[in-house]
Amino acid sequence: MDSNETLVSVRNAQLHYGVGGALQALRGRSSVVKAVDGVSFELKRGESVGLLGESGCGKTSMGRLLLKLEEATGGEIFFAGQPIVGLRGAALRQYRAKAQLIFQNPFDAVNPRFTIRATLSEPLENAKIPVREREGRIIDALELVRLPQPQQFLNRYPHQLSGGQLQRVVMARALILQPEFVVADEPVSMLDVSVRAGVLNVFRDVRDRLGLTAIYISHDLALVRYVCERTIVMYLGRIMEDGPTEDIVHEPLHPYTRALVAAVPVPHPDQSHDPLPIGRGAPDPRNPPSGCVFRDRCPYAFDRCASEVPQLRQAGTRRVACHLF
Amino acid sequence: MPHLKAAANRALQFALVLWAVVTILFLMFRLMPGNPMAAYIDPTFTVEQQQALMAQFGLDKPLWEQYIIYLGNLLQGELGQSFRYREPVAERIITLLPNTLILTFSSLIIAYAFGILAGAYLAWRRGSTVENIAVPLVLTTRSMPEFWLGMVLLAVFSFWLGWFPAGGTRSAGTSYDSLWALYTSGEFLRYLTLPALTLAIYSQGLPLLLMRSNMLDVMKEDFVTMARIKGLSPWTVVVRHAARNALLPVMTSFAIAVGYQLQGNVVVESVFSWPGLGRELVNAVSASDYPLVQGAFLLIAMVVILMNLVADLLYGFLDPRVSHA
Amino acid sequence: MSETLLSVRDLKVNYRVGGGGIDAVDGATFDVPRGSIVGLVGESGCGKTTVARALTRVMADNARITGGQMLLEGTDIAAIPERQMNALRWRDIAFIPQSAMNSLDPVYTVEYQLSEVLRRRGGMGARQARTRSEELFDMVGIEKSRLRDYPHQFSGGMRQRVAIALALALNPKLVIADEPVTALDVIVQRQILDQLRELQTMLGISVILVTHDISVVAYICDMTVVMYAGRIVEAGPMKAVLTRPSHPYTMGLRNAFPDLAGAASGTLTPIEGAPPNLLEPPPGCRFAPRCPFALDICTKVSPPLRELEPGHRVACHRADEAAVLRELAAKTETWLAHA
Amino acid sequence: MLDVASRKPNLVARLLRSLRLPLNDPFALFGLAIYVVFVLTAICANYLAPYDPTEILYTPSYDLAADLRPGQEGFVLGTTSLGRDIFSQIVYGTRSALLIGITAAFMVALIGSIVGLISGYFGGWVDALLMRLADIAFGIPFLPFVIVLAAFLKPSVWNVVIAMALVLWRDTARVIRSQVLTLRTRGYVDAARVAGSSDLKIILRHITPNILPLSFLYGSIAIGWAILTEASISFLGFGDPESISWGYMLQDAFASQALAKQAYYWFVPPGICIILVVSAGFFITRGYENILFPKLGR
Repeated sequence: MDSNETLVSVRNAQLHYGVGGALQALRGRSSVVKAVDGVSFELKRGESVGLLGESGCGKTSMGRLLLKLEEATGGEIFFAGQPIVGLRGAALRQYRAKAQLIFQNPFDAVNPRFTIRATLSEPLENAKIPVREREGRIIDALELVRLPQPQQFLNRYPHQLSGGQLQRVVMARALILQPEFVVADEPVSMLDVSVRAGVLNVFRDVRDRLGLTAIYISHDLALVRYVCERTIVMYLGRIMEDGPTEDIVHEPLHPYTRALVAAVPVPHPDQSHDPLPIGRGAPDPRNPPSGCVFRDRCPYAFDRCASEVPQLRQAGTRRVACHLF
Repeated sequence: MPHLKAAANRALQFALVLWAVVTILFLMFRLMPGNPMAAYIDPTFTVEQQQALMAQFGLDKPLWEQYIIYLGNLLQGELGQSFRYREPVAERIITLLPNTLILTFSSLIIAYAFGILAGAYLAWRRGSTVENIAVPLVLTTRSMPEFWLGMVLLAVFSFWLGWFPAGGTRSAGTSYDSLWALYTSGEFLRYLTLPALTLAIYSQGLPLLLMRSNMLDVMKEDFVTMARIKGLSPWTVVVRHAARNALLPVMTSFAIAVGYQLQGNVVVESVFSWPGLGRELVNAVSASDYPLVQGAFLLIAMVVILMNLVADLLYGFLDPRVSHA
Repeated sequence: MSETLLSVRDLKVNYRVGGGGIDAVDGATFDVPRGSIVGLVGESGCGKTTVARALTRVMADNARITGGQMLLEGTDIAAIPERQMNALRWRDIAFIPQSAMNSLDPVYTVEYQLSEVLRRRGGMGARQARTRSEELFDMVGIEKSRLRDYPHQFSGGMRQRVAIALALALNPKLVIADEPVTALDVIVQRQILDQLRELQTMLGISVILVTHDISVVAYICDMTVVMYAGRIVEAGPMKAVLTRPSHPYTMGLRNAFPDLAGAASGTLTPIEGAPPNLLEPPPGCRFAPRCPFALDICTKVSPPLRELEPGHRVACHRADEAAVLRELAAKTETWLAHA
Repeated sequence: MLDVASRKPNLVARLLRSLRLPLNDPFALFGLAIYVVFVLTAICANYLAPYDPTEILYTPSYDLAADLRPGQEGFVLGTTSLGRDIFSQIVYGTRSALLIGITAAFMVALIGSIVGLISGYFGGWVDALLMRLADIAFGIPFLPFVIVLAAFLKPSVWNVVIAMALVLWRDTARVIRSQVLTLRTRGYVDAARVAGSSDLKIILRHITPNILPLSFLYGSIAIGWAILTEASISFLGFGDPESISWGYMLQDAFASQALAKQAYYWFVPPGICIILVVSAGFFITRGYENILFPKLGR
């Protein structure tokens, strides 16, 4: 397992939703929502990347594409050299064992009618792990996520656990087959602040110990910074900036990233209150502006931004999709 | 603009469903056991009449050819001759349609007026003894065979108290030059009361329970709480905001209720010997007058399908979230 | 007129649940100075929203105010009859809900809902209400032409601006905002907070901002009231409370919040355990079971609010050792050792 | 946290609980009691009924026991104009009512649930096709359809069941489909997919248990519909002449001028029986909270 092998490679991935039925397509311009519109990036084995952006920017859709919960409508995605778009049958099941998802809402990610034991044995059944081994692996997984005395939880139902405990069960389920690649979709956003730190620490610790390659999806830059050393900033289905998290926090390049970093409030009194370098409007996925999708709110926009879509270009330690660079 | 597209879409579906029901009817009559010719020709017809009908409906041709002719005739309103009345089916059922419609709409208007008010009141008096008595009572009216209810009302108000006539739409011997004259004559109301009341008692359960359950849902909504926090009067909160929202699905259910009510008419018209489409269908089936059976059934089905379409359009029209998408 | 607009004294609110009841708010005491923004902060279930709704006297069916006073310019709005209270609603006390999506009636245009308040509660004529509505939309930065639109045609941020316009319609003295920006993205959140601040200073109104996010409190509030399990654990000027937290819970909260301006490798320290079940609240200080500095007395006697410095009050038996405890609380081991 | 029984709850308990039958509710118990009484009556009809329901009876003094009031000559509920015992007819009527009611309801709930499950879960053209079929079924007026069927098929008890199976699955299908659509977006369904479970396994283990209460509810509504429809069909004279049913009794009474004769003892009891059985279905499932049309969720 040499560490600079590229485990995940995404090339020009696209996920377009046709809004309105086929009939409407016949008659008029059927409005298409481009949830993911030409995203390309690569992940080395053991690397952790934050996928950062506001709601509707396509970060969750990108996660679902990687886990094949949605089928890409364009571009390719490779896992360990194998294309996963169109993967089926036994090959898909193998991929499933290697790539897992940690869900945002623990209360929704576990079937309320299943005991914790049943919840955790489902992946084991699918991987055809012999019955007698399952109890042991379930206990190991729960201990891995630092759930105290796991034995007492096995017969309990989800509504009898707290948010923090349930999120640990969701993590245990994702890790029980020792996957190589994990996508965490805002795993702590539903939890109280005092409980979040505990779950995040477990995630960081487990990722390092198992050498997992991870994508951490979030709208909260401060949390991403705590977990990933690299961050990709997305807006309206496209990548605006991709690079080391510390550089992005201290010296954001793309105008959108600048506004995003400046907008984050900090938990102590002395912070700047000067207005954000960004126009007011809200991004409308149904009809994004031509050329650069951010140009209608960008203080530096000039004519080229409207005519030509900016490609991701190397700029120092980062890649930026902006004509300023 | 999207609203028109949706309407066009619905109209297309309407045509499709109508075509399907017409085809089912055609197949049912052609594939019926015994002699398919009997679908249009009665042995007592004169030979010339039989030849004319044979040619007109292509009864000697292969099935699919008959089907084309059948559709062609249908579009021109040509439904064949009634065996019993020796007159075109189309004319007969058209003259009977108003009787059925006036019975359906008069009873439904009473049912919906009462149901909406009672439903709103019961929702307001949630958990009170009134509710604990009223709701089971309403359920009993939903469990009542309509014709039995008609029999009881007839036995009490007609035969025992003599307040209302026992059936029909006018006293024997009187004649009216037009339907309008009949409908507006004072006497007609006395004939209409019992059958309309029978149907109304049965069908008021739906709007009542629907309104009550919608009101209970809407009262929990944030904008109702906000209305109270704004200090608006209880009347404004309950009527202008809660009821107005709760009314939306109830109004759309009115159109569908007409479709369901048409079925109820079949038995109630028989009990009150009310000269409508329902009774005509029953008598035609008893007399094996197949062309009349086809015609009556078809007209009822068309009204039902039309009403389903009206319900869809009403839903889009009434709710601004759909009409102003 | 006195410097304080509203003073809440030992407020108690009880929810009837099954046989017994839950004291969701168990003796809350704080003041709202005139023309200032007071942040009411705490985690879910701490009672902050219950306090906010108690001030409007429009609460859940099973909730009742069971004690204490809420003095608005001398009138105790906890006790006055419903008719008198209703006269105050929206004229003196207005409310901004968390997600304006379902707090605006979906079947009426925004203009209808504005003029409904202006005419029925503000006594204005149709034309006067029209001009006032346009003026309000200008204030919150929405084009007048959008008055005719329906709520579902507005984005999250725009809907929140409509909610602010609605709240300011009758120039209230006090606006209570219940997590007004929680459901919004960080850029829109910042723009709404800036606007709220601007309008507050321009109109000189007092605002109670209910939130779970300390960073939002740090960004916009003048005063801070920290709540835990139905009680106030610390209250005072925002700068004092956030730079010199004197209650272990406030210290713990600050550790749990990631700080973008802080060092990269800063560790986040969780507060182990969970808030107490309010059906059978533990005796003494309710934070004791999770508090690394708890003494025997903490589990027996509930600490009263004591004044450390002018205006900065803390409910902790070891309040005078705050400076020492603060150093210890900054180290992760203090909390982990306790876990 | 309240502690749970450590023993793993057995299958039956879990199945019953998954139906979420509100047995603590007075109405539900009342409904269950009615069902029990009528089912028992149906089973031991031949013991309970003093006479054969179609037998023409004579009084001890050998004249036709016609139009006797309740209590006369030992006839509990009196006799019909043809001299047949009304009580025996009611007892035997229970048999045909429940027989038709339960079989029709089972068919409707089964077909409706399967169609709803498949079209809700798989979506795409399967969903479009099945829902257009449902729209067509909604376009067919049900009672008139049964009547037209009676014109061809020789009158039999099963006409109603066939007709319901062909048409009335539509309501259940639409409701189950909208429920499945919401379930499909739930996190734990995605989680099962990511855990490698096949579609079939997801449907059986995650989706079906959550729709069981709804199909049971619509099953009970269908029992009511079946009994009402059978009664109407028999009343209109298209019922099965051999089998005695409540509808037939009402038709017999109506034709014999029972209304004019104010023979309430003849036509009121069968109506009450129909009301009891049909309303029992509603009460059992407390369906009355959503006894309305399927919410017009498209």
